[in-house]
Order: sequence, then structure tokens, then C-alpha cells
Amino acid sequence: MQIKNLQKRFHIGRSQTLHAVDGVSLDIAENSIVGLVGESGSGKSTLGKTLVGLHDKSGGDVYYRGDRLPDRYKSADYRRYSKNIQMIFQDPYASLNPRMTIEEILTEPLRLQHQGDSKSNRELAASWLQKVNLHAAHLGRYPHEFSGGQRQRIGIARALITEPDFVVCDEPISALDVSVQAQVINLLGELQDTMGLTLLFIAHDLSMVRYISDEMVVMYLGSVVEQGPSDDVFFTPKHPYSQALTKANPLADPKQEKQRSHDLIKGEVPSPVNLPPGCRFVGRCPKASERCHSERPLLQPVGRDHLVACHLYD
Amino acid sequence: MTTMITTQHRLTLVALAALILTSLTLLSVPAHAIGLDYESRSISHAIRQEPPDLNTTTSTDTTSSMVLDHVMEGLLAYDRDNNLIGGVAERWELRDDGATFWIRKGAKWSDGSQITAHDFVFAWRKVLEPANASEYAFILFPILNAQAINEGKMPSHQLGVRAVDDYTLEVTLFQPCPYFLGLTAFSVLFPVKESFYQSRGERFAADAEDMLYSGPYIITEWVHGASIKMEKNPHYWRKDEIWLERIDIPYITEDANARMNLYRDNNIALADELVAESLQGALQERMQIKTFLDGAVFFIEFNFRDQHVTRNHNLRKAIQSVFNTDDLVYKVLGNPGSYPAYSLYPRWIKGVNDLYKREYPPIKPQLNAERGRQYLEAARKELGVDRIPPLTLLADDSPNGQKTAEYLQTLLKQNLDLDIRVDVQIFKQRLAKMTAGQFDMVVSGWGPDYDDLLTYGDLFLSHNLNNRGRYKSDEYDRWVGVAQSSLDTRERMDAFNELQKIMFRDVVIVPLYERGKIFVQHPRLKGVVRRAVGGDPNFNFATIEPPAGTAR
Amino acid sequence: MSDNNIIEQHKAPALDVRDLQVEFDAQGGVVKAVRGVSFSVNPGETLGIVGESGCGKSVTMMSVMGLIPMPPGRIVGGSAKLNGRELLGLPLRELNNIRGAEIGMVFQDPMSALNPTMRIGEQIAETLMIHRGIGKTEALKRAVELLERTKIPEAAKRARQYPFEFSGGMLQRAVIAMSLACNPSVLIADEPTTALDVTIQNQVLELMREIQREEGMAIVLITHDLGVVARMADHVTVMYAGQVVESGTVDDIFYRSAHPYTLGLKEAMPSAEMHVEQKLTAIAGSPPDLFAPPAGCGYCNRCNHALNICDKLGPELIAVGEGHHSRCWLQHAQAKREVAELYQGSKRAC
Amino acid sequence: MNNPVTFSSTDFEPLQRGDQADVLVRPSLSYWQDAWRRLKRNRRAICSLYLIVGLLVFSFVLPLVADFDPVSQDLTQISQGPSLGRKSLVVNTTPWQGIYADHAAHTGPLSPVTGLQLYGEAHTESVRLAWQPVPGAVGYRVFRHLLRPSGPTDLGLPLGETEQLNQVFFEDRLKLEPSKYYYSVQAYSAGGDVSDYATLRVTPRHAIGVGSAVQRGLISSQNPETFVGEEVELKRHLLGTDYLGRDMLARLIYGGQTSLYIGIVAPLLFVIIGVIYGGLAGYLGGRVDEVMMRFADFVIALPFLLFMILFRVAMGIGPGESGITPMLIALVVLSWPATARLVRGQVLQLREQPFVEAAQLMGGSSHYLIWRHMLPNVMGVVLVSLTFSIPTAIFTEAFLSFIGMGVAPPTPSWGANCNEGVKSFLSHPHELLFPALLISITVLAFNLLGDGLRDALDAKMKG
Amino acid sequence: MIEFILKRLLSGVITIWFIATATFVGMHMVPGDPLANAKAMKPEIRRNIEARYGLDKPVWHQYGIFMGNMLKGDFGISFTQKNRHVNDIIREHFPVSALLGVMALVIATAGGIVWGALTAVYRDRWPDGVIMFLVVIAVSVPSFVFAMLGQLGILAFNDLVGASLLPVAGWGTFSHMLVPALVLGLGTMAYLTRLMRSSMLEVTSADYIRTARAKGVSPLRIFFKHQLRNAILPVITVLGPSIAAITTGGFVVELVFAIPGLGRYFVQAVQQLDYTVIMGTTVFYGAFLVVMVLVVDILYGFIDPRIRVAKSAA
Repeated sequence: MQIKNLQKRFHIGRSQTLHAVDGVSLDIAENSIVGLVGESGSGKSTLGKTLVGLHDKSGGDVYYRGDRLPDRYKSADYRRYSKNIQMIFQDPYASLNPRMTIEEILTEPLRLQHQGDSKSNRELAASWLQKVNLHAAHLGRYPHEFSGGQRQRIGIARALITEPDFVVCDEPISALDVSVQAQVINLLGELQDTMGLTLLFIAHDLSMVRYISDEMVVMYLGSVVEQGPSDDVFFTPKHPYSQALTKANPLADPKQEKQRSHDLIKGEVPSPVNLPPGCRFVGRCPKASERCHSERPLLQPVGRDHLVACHLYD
Repeated sequence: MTTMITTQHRLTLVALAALILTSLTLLSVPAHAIGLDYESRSISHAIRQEPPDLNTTTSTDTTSSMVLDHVMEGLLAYDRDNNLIGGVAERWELRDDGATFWIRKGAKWSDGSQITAHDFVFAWRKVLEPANASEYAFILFPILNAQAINEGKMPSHQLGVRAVDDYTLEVTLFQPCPYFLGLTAFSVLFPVKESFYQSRGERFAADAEDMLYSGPYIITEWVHGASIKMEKNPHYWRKDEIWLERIDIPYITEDANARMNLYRDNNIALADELVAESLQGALQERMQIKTFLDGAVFFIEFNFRDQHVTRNHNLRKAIQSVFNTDDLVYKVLGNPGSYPAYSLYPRWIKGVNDLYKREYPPIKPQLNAERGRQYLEAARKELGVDRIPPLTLLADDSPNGQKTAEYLQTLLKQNLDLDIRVDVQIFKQRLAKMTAGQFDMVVSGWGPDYDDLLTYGDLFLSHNLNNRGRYKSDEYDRWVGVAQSSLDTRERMDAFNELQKIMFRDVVIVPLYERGKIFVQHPRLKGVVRRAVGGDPNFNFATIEPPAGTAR
Repeated sequence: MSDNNIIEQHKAPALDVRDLQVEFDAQGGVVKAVRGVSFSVNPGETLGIVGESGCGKSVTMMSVMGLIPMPPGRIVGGSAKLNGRELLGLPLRELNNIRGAEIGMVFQDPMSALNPTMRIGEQIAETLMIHRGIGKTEALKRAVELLERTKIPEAAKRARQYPFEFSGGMLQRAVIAMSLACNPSVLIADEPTTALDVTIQNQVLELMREIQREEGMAIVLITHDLGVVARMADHVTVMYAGQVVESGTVDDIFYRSAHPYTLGLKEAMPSAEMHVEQKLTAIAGSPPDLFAPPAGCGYCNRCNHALNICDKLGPELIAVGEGHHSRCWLQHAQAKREVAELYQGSKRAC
Repeated sequence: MNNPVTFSSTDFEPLQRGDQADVLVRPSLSYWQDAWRRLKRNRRAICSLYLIVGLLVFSFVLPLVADFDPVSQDLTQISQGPSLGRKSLVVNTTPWQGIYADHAAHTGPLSPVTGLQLYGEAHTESVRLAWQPVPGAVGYRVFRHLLRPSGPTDLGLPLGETEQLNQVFFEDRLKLEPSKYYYSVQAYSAGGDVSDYATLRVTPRHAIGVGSAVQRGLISSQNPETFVGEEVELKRHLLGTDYLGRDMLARLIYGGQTSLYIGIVAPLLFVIIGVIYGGLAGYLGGRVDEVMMRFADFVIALPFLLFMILFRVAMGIGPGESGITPMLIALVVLSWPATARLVRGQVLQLREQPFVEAAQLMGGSSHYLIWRHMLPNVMGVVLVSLTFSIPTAIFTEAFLSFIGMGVAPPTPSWGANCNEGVKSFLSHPHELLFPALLISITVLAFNLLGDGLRDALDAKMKG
Repeated sequence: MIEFILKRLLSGVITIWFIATATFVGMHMVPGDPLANAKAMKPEIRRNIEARYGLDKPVWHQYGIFMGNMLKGDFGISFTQKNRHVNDIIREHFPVSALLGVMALVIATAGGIVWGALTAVYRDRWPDGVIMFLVVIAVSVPSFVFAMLGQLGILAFNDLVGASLLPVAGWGTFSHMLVPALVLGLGTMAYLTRLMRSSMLEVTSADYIRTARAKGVSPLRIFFKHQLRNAILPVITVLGPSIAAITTGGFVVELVFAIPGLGRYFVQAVQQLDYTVIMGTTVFYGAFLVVMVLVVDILYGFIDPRIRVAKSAA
């Protein structure tokens, strides 16, 4: 998957434009897990949805295995690409149609892809239920009978039943309790391994992203501020924003926590409407200079595969 | 929980306080209309609807008439026994070719000016002017050139009416009109003062102050749709004979039950046009119930146009043979005061010396279902059909109209196996459908326009527009001609009898009932005049008896 | 009052909850939401209450504050003493004198915790007007000061705005300002940062710490985030299925935890060294339905170390160290002897 | 630990457990099953449901199993209250020739009426009175009262005057009921003087004419005259009769057909239209949505009752038509926007729901998304709104019929029944009471059911 | 805010145009003859009258005239009240309906809020049961039955106090309005009570109420200062349509109580096919409804700051 200068703008009101994703370029290697982090409003979810075609693209190109994806999807496009590109949603409660049984939910992708007959589909669905540690006998049940973690596992099964190779995971664990997050993460890791999946893992939990992903991408206000191998970005963040994020990321270790400095970055994420001309982070950056106000920094390498968009590293 | 209990108590208190406050406001409100008051010589009355039009030159309806008869007076007027007496005219003379009226010196408008012959000339010309669009213009057609003027073929000053001087009015008739004097008491022929009319323009008679009064009362307040107040006219020439100082109409309601309730609560002195259903309570309260025939006669009219099977005489005969008027009137409608009708002429119409019905009794049809079926058989043969196609019975949505239609539907089905399609329409649509001839039978009615049998008798004249069934008979037309032009009473009454016989023989109509108004009236209110023609009721001669124990 | 007494008072916990039991009437039965919870917090200290959703941690604090709806809620037993004064069963009038004045409270979702139709300033001033008996103008002035204190820029202008005009972080500051208006001795913060982004969470937490340092109040911090606890708390109480399963100092809990659930929680989170190839230790299953609490230990069916007795009989809190208690049969003298090795073996160093 | 419990040796053995996979123990329920289960627990809603089913049976099934005739008129039983059956005397209804006496001229005050007596047996077909002539009288007035007259102004209902000078009899046939009457007769002179009145107390028996009896099949048509004087059992009218002697029960049953038909079909139609329109607008979104919704706003802005009346009149009713269709059309034409708005709002919300996005992602066409994912999820709300629309529609029908703009007589509907009954409310309350009660019960039932449904479906939506 | 009002006014004008056209079309679909009368008219006389009302012109021409006159605010002359302008009729009779409607609405709103609040406070206890039972009765009984019962009630009341304190019918004083307004407002009151109850219950469990309690606000103050205002908000939104429904729905009450309102006139006008009055009245009521909804929206904005600020920003 190759993303080139992807843009997504929303028009709100008559004269205002919201730049949700503003010129993101990213190569996602096959068989890798790319973690996408950022606070709310950073455009990470929008990016994910735009990649799979749920949002129309306002600009830029996305190539999937060299094939340029259409800007605006028609249902035939979905049918063509969804075989390969899938998505796991954040809210396990809202992502399953409450009126459908698990069987209907799981076989829906197959039916829409015109794959198999109902019997084979049913068997496939049952086998997938077992793969996600649920009883095959639960095929006839309805989503509301399951707990959040169980539902999320069903959501995963649905996304993967057509055996796609690229899956966008849109905050799949943030709505779950700590004790069940691990269940989902383990499952994802396992499946990625066995199926050779490529995952774009969107989350705001830095530790979890670092844990699961090979590469980590940090977004702020619609653009990528830093990207690189997960451990590099996590342990040696270069961009002031990434640094702030990692510092703010609470660690379940009182000693470390109490030793750490808690330098605060000021303010809050501004609205992506009326963006400043220079660096997006300039308003909150402790190290902002004159230049940051006027000139927008570009991504540049600071290490092996480690890119950062900051004038500090020019 | 403690927290809530406090809230609840306070809230309950607030609610209670609001309730008490409301009740107090309610009780401190002053009382309202009183049915009648001897001391101030005033009464209250309720009418059914807002008077639609108090402009005498265009007014057509009975409600407006009722008000106009109190505030206006024509050349002639009615006394308390419904006899014609002098009104604005002191003397008069009716001839074959015309009439002369001598106007009373001292008959004044409510502004104090003398009523003159010119006021009549102006009014009558106005009625006939096409632009005035008066529906009742035809009433004046016996006057020379009236019709031509109304049709716009002649200027209005050529009307056969002339003010010889202020006090003499000369009328030229185009043919003898035995009932002309009666017409002059009718609101369309009331005077209008030209200068006043011009000063008001379009707003003439739109409000109390836009009217000039010639009658016993003047309108002092007219709140549209809500109330009308009338007070004695100080300029009325006979004001000493008028006892009541004030007539209040504080209620305008179509609802008979509401009127009854208003009467029960002593808010009005007379509750008119009650329905039978409210009488039980009235009887329990020992109210004195009165009835009065208002001159309206109801009947089933047939369609004589081509293509309508009702043209067939035997079919109509068959219906006549099975129709039980008594059952309809006594059992179905059950309105006391209404009578089964056997003729188009009401029972109170005077003949030569006595009541008409005693001198020329109508023929009562013999009820005979067997005969009816024989007629029907004959009709089927004549029409060449196996089965009479469904007949459309048109009726309006008034309670009586509906009941009659529904009753008739079942009756004809049961007795003659005739299929009837009832077509109930609002009044105006019924009329439109009648005019367009979209019916086989229609439940219809007729009220008198003027005080002469001719108003009933000429109804089925072949060119009468109200003859909506298009009945056509030379014989009928001939007899109407006699009744129209003869000045000999006996000859006219004989002619009307011939018409009565033809109507029965040809089954032009099946008479249903004569409508009676039921009313209750305060026992101390006397001298209320009820009229079939013109405004009703009339309080011009009404008096109030002092309450028991009061010295006069 | 003797010196002794003063010392007693000083040592006494600001908030002391003993054996609190709360039930809710549900359709067809009773939900035992809180089943004998005890904890205390000293002035100037922070107590972290940890547990996953539905474990009864919020209900506990709500009950202490008299905020659970009754009915269907019901406090069955226990006591809650604020500076030695019993709160449970206090008449509403007296309770209202304490709420907002001696105990402040901060809630999870600042957006819904503020009246949408009242200005921020008014809402803060309301507390002052009630408890300090000052006039509206004065109260509004103080409200602006409080907003300034919680580092809200342009406080005077902000005080005139409505909640929807604030961002989440700002709102939470406003709520904190409100709860601090009367300098309470105890601040209860119920998941104060769950709805916020990490950088904002950082700011809010820091603000709370700062104010605690200045005012010396006790903070009860309810959260499910072990990281936040690690950062903020001096003492920690871990709750599970309506009971305290472990309590102790923050170090006891994080480094010497003596309950499989606490351990499980920690192990479910990736450590700094771990990578996706190493599987996380997930806790299987889900918490028991408190509609019919199990006869034995509530954690039994999810516990990897469960014993036969766990299924039959619920354990008591067992002291495992000074001020460190665990509600686990594994800590029972008999069990220690027999399965200690097994248990120790699986234990991962933190 | 001071634990009084003694432990067995195995207590501290590790617990052995089997399969660790998540098992659901609760029985499986679909959304609708679950909603139904909740609804069943709502006793009021279930009672309402039974009531509605009962009303439907009453109106639509009852006429199939038994013969109810809403049309046939029983003029011997007009406006009768509910009863289990009446006995009636078979009488001859041949016209009475009457009693005539010579008219005697006389001047001066009139002497009182004397000799007032009943002629033949008094029964509800006719009461025949005769009296002695009063010299100088030109006619007589006959009154009927329910109470004994207390004076000349309290003689009761004026029945009429005699027609001929020499007539000294009167036959009363005006809505006679088998109860006590006081007849009074008063003579009057040409000058308008009136005499003292004579009063007679009469209690007519319930009677039926031979002809009607034969027609109704109460007596054999062979030699019917032989039955005169015998008592027959009249047709039973459980809920009484109306102003034309039609069976109230039958009228209510058939009236229910009209009212329930309009009340249920109209909402059904406009809800369907609203769902399609709103669903389309919401799904298409953008400009189309804007235009479509603006049009809906226009229709909403029409003053409902005024236009209802106008449309209903405008569409007209031809001869023999019931007027149900025009009313139905008018209702549908004016009522769909509310549902359209509701559904649009829901669809707009649903469109953003992840499960819809998921289906979209899998290649579901718009058609598929709307039908498979959105509408089933809107159905709950739509069902609730449908349930609440029904009372409104029933009221509208009743209201229009009440002001005479509803169904055309003789088509019965509860509203029309009320309209008929309201006129005689004070004398025959049952004619208003029963239809009004049925309307109220129906509306009540649908309202309670709607409440119940909303609770049942809402709870599910939150859960 | 001004822009918002102007926008709404413009769409209001379009709406009124739509209503006017719909009325015109509806009116001309009505079969029957507005000029028909019990007594047949000679064709000449009829022509005179047709000319007066412009009925002799083709329909589109009539439409043009109607629209032109409407722009001038002139609805023409009544067919049945020949010397009265429809404008006069509306001017004279609408205030009556409006007064009655306002009174009914005041009763309905006050009652609805008080009863609704009471039921919420006494939730699931007997006052709640009693009030909700009455509410259900009130929505289940047709208005005409209530109107009749109201009138009988007045009679009974007057009999009871032995004086004619309340008028049976008619119009003029406050006492004339009381019972009709009560009857008219009953249905709306019931509706508002239900609305208020659910709104109150929703607000009662709202977080900010908990906050208020947590800061020691007394129950009474919570009730008035926090609960009521927020609970009333959704009630207010339905007031606009309610005003219209009440003022246009008053026919029955106006008929039964002999009140000279516009509603009664309208029914009469339809029965008498009084074209000008029908068109004038519907257009007027349509405009009234549009204005009322706008007024309530603006009012709502003043009460709900969220809307107010959002609008002025837009």
C-alpha cells in the first residue's frame, strides 16, 4: 500500500473547510504492522477510512499493489477491493448490526462477494468463530448477547473472513477494558502472523501501538509529524510532539512514573479548521522558532527509516 | 428519600396555591347576559349565525331578515297578527297596472331626516342594477322594465317607479300583481337613503355605523360573529307603541343544545329552533314548549330530464305508493311541530274564507306496497329493463336530509327492491348537483319568498329556474298563468287546487313534511311574532310581564 | 481539647470507609454492587481505586457522597466517616452542608457533568453562594479567580461562557475549579481523565497534584488506568466484583502484588520490552454478574491459579505485609505452603 | 485469620477446569424476540394488545361469523337503550276514521274540555284520544307531558291542533314510548281564547304493526290478522338502536370497520411512503435531501385540519360512495412528512454507524444497505410512530365525521356514529356513549401499546 | 442571528406561496358552486355576481389575480357575507381564536409542566399513577366529547353554586374563555405532560444533576435551577406546532361554546364554499404557523444557549 500526498477535506458551513487529512504520504510494506497514533482530531481515523474508501479522497493517490484506488468508491469498487482491503472498527457495539445474527454478520462479506453457497459459508463462519475463541454454536445468536471483547472478536472475524491482506484497525481496543484488550491484541497478532496480513493499526495508546507494530506513524492535525520503526519512535522520539506524547503516556510503574519529568505541552489540539501556515504544532511547541510559524516542515530522515517533520532537524 | 419529599411538598403547595388563585379569579368574574329584564325593558336572544348581509338591496337570508325587520321598515309592515298595515306609507292603492303609496310625514330615518319617496326609488333601482348583483332582484320583476334593467338591457332610471314628490311614490306594474303589497313589506324593497349610501360606498351596511335605520330599533353595537345590540330608535314614528327598549343578541350559535343550555341558564329569553332530543329535559323542567310552522315544505323531487328513469310515471307512482310519510315524520324525524305533508302548500295558508286545506283538501296517497310493485312492474316493461338501475338519491348533510335519505333507501329496498345510491353533499354542492341535474331523486325543500300561495304554486312552472327536475307540463303552466294574473281570489284558489292535483297525479313531488320550529320562550315574554315570510322571530311588539309580586 | 486529641485528629484519615455494602433493586432481584468495601485516605495523600467497568468503584464513592438514587439503590451497611463524622444516614440538609464544601467531586465526562444551560461562572459561583453564603457578584468574582487558578486563560471571559463553548480539557479544569471552590478536605475524582487525550490528561493530572500540594487535601482517584494510578497514587485499592481484592501502598501493588487479578491486569499490558511475538497474558472471560454473586471468589472462574476452595468459599482479606492486604486463598497459610511455588513461578518481575 | 471453617486437604488443590472458550448461557433471543419479551412483561401494553385484537375481531371477524345488519331499520324500536329483548303487542295500524261531532257556535268564554278518554288500547303505534265538543271552539290543541301538568303553561309537548272544526279526536303517533304520558286537550275559539284543559294519564304498551311484524318475520304472513292482540318477541338489540331503529351493535361493528380501516390503513400507507421518502432523502443526502426535505416541510406547514377538510371536500364523494377513500387519500397526502422526517433523521444517523460502513466496505449496494441494514434498524422507531399515528388517524376520522366532513351516510363509522349520537346525547346517551367509548378504548389501547413498544424497543436500543 | 432570521423568513415566504397555491388548487378541485343558493338565480343575475368575484375569468387568470392581491395583503370579499372583506373577517375573528388558543396553550403548558414535573418527582408512586392515568384518558377521549362534557359541567357547576357563574356559551369576558380554553388545551396538556415527564426523568439522571447534588445544592434549587430549565427545553420545541394546532383545531370548541373564532368560520366557509374566506383563512393560518414556528425557534435560542451561540456564529 502506497499513499501519496493524500488529502481529505470536509466542507462545513459555506466558507469553512476542515482539513482532516492534509498531505499524508506513507508506504506500508507487505506483511507489516504499521501503528498510527495521535490524539483525537489528528485525522488518524479519517485517514483509515479514506484508505478503505469510506471517505472520498479530496486529493492525492493511493496505490494498492501498484493499482491506483479510485477517489470515489462505487459499490462495485468496494466489492472489488474489499476482498483485499478490510477494516476493523472501533466501537464493538455499533459495528455489528443488532438485527442480524452472528451467522448473518459473518457470512455477509461472502454473500456480497458472491462466494460459496450458504452451507459452506456457514461452515466457514463457524470455523472463524472458533478461530476467535468463540463457540461455533453461537452462530445463531445476536450481537447484544456478547460482551464488548467478544463482539470485537466477531468484528475481526468478519473483517478477515474474506482473507484480505490489508486491514485497517481503527482503534480496535480503545473501547475495551484493560483485561480484555489483551485478548483482542493477542488474536490480532496471531492472525497477522498466520495469515500474513498487513495491518494499519490506529490507536491512541502508545504502549500498545509500540507493542504490536513494526512501524509507528505519529499524526498531528492531519499530517504525519514523525514515522519510523516503532521502538525508535517510542523510545527516541524526535519531534517535540512525539516527545510530548511519549512523556504523557502513563506507565504502569510508579517508580518510573515518579522519576519522569512531566513537562507539559501547552494548550490543546486546535480545530483543524483555519490551519496555521507553518508547522501545525507551532502553537503548542515549546521549541517553536520564527521559522516554524511561516514555513511548513517536511518529513526528512533522522535515522534509518526514521523520518520527522521538524525544523529542529534541518 | 428525604431529598425528594421536600421537593414534593413544596411543589404540591405551589400547585395548590395556583388552583386556589384560579378559583378565586373565576369566582370574582361578574355575571353575564340575562334572559330578560323587566326594569330595563330588555331581552337577550341567540341567533344561529352571524347575519351575512344587512344591505337590504342584496340581502337574501332569513337571519339578516330577522335583524332587518327590527331595524328597518318598508312601505307596508306587519302587525302583531301578521296582517299588513301601513309602515312608511300612510295610504296606498293597488291597481291592475300599478300602485301608489303616500308616505307618512313624520316617518324618519334614524338621523332624524324624513324618509321620502326618492329613498324607495333609489333603493329599488339599486336592487336591479346588474353591478349590485342582488339575488333577489327577481322579486321586483312585476314592476315595469325591472327585468330588462337587471339584465343590463336598460338603464335603471327607466324603472317603472317614480317619486311624484317627496311623499308620493308611483309604481307601474308590467302585469297585474295581486301580492305586490305584501312585497313592499319585504326587506329587498326597503328604502335606502341615497346620500348615506354614497357616503359609505363599499362599506354600506358592513357595520352598525354604516347603516341608517328606518325601523323601530337601531343597531348600537355589532361585534361580528359574536353579538349584536339593538336599542329603540328615537326617531321611529311609532316609537310609543314599541315597549322593549333593548334587544341583545349576545350569542350566535348553530348548536341547538347550546341554545337550550343558554336558555336553561337564563341567558336568553327565547331559545329557537331546538331539536327534539333536547325536549325531554325541557319537559322534566316543565318548560313551556312551543312550536311554529315556518312555511318550509320538504319533498322529494324527481328528475324529468332525458336518460333519467325517474321520467317514467309508473316508477314515480310506485314510489309514491309505498312512501309512508307518517312513519318518516312521526317515527324517524320525530320532531314535534313538524307535520306530515300531503301537498306543497303549508297547512296555515289561507284559502278564500278559511284555511286552504279545509277548502281544498289535498289527496292523501293510499299506502299499498302491492300496488307499488304493480306500478314498478309496469315501469320495467315501459323502460324495457329487467331491473331498474340504481337510483341516485341526492340529499344534503343536514340531519333531516340525511335521515330522510337513509330511511328512504331502506324503505325502497325493502318494499320495491329498488337500489338507491345515497349521495349526501354539503348544501351548496347539493344545489349545484340539482342544477346540473345529477340526481334521480332529491330531498329538497321550499320556503316562501312572499306572502302569497304563488310562491309555492309556480315552483314547477316549466321555465322556473327552481324547477331543477325540469318537470314540464303545459297544463301546469297554464294554471300558473291563471294564478299569476287573476285578481279574483276564488279563481286563483281554484287554479292552485288544480296545480295541487297535477302535482299529485303526475307525482312531480312526494311531499315529506312541513317544518316546524320548536322553541321555548320565557313565560313572562309576550307578544313575540312568528313569521313564515321574512324575518323570524320578531320582537317589535314584544312586552315583558312584571315578575310575580311586582306592582305595575 | 488536649494535645493528644489534636494529634489524634491529625493522624486520623480524612475519609474512612468501613465495610460499605450497597445493593440495587433490579427487576426480579437484587444486585449487590458493593459488597463490604473498606478503605481510608489521609490528608495530603492520594488513594487510587482501580478496577474495570462494573466493579463497583464508582458506586462506592457515589454511596459515600449520598448520590446513588434511592430507590433503587440502598446502602445496606457500613460506615463512611469524613474527618471522623459519619456521612451515611446523615439528613440531606446536613449532607448538603458537607457536599461541595468538605468533599469535592470531579466526574468522568466533563461535557455532561456541567449544566448546559448555565454559564460556567454561575455554576462555580453556585457552590460558593451555597456554602459560603456570599452574594452573587462576590461569588462570580471568586469563580473567576478559581478559573484562573486552574489555569484557564481569559478566565473572566470564560466565566461568562457556556459549557459547550469549552473544550474537554477546559471543562475538566472548570469542574475541578468548582469542586475546589470551598477548599474541601477530600477530593473525589471519578475517572477524571478517561475522556481526555493523553497530553490533556497530563495537564489535568498535574493540576490536581499541584493543588493537592498547596491545599493538602486527600484525593480519592478512581480509574481503570494503571498508569494514572502509578503516577498519582500513594495508596491503591484494587476492586473486583464489588469487593476490595487488594490494597496497599502503590509499591505494594505494583511490585509486590499479592492477588492474581492485580497481576493479570498488569500482565495484560505490554511492558516496554515486549513485542508482538511475545503474547500478552490475557485474562479470559468476564467478571461475574453481581445479580447473583458467586458463592466463592468472584475472580475464580478467570483465575489461572484457582484452587478448589476458591469455587466454594470467598476469601477474606489477608494481610500480606504491613498495610498490604489481599483477598485471595493463595495467601492463606495453608495454600502458601502448597502452591506457593507454582504461584511464584508464574509471577513476573515488574 | 480467625476463620472458623476447617479446610479439607483437597481445598487447596488447583481447580481443574475444562474448555476455556467463552460460553453463553443465556437463551438466545433476537431483537424482536427480546422486544416481545419485554413487551410481554408490560401488563398494560399486553392488555392493550389483546384489546386491539379484540377490537379487530369485533369489527372484522364478528360480521363473518354472525349476521349483523347495520342497515335494516326497525321503526318500532327507534333509539332504544340496550336491552336483552322486548315483547311487543301486535296491533292493527289501519287509519282511524276518528270521531266527529257537530260544531256548535257559541260566544262568550269557552267551557272546559270534558270527557277526554282513550279510544281503544294505548300502544306505541298510536294513542287515540277523543273528547266532548266544546261549544264555540274552532279547534283543539293536544299536548303530551311526561309529568302531571301543573297549569295551563305546563301542558308539555304541543302535539298539534285538530284540523277540522267538527273534529273531537286526536291520534298521537309521535315517537311513543312505553312509558307514562299525560295528555291534555285545550279548546280555542276564533278570537284566540282558550279553555281550561283536561288531562288524561296514559301508559301505552309497546306495540308493533301487523305489517311490520310480518315484514320482520315475527309472525307468519298467513292470516297475519289473527295475531293481532298477541305478544311477540321483538328482535334483540344488545346495545340498543339508533335514530332509525338500526342495531347499534351492528352499526358499531361496521363503524369499527371504517374507523379501524382508516385508522390503520392510512397510517400504514403514509408510514410506508414516509419511510421510502425519508429513507431515500437521508441516504441520498446532499442537494437531493435538501430539496426533498424542503418539500416535506412545505407539506408539514399546511394547516393540517384545514387542509384535511379542504382536501376531503375537494375530492368529493359520488353517489353511493362511502367517502372512505377521499379521507384516506387526504390523510395520507398530508401526514407522510412526519414519518419521512423521522426516518431521514434515523437514516442519517445510521449511515454513520460502523456496521453500515462495514457493509458498504464489503460492497453492499445502496439498495442493499438501505434494505438490509438501515430499514430493519429504523423499523422499531417506525413501528412506535405507526402505533402512535393510529390514534391520531382515528381521531381525525372521528373529528371529520363529527363535523360532517367525514364518511358519507349511511356508511357507519365511529365518528359518524358520534355525530349522530351527539344530537340526542341528553335523551338517548347510549347513541353517543358507545361509539365514543369505542374510540376512546381504541385510542387508549394504541397509546398504551405505543408506550409499551417504545419502552420495549428503546431499552433494547440502549442495551 | 439576523441572517438566520432572514433565511427563515425567506423560506417562510416560499412556504406561504406553496400553501396559497395548494389552497387555490384544492379550492378549484372542490366540486359544487359557491354561488348556488336555495333560490335559483337567473343567468343574468348570476353573471353579475360572477363578475363581482372575478369567477368569469379563466382559472390561471384568477390565480394571477389571487396571487397579486395576496401580495397586497388583500384576500377579497366573502361570498356569503357580501359586504365584508376577508381581511376584516380574519381581523375580527382571528384574535378570538388566538386569545382562546393562547389561553389554552398557557393552561396546557403550565399544566403540562407542573403535572409532568410532579409525575417525575413522584415517579412510580400514586400521584404519578393518577396523573398519568388522567393523561391517558385525556388523550383518548375525542375533543367533542370533552367539549360537551365541559358544557354540561358548567351547567352542573352553576346549578351547584346556585348562580350562573360560568357562562354556558358565548364570548366576551374571561369567564367565557375558561372552560373552552381548558377543553381546548386538555389534549395538548396531556401531550406536554408526557413529554415533560420523560424529559424530567431524562434530566434527573443527567450527570450535571449529579454534579449539582455533589456540590451540595439543595433539592429545591436543583429542581428549579437545574432540572426545570433543561427539562423544559424539549417541551418548548413542540410549542410552535402546538400553537398552530390549538388555534386551528378549535373548531369544535368554537362550535359548541358559540365562540366567534376563525375556526368556526372556516368550517362554515367550507360548507358554504366561500372561496375567498377559505383561501384567506388557510393562507393566513399557514403564515401564522410559519411565523409561530420561527418565533418558537428564536425563543428556544434565547433559552438554550447552545442554539443561540451556534446561530449567531453561523
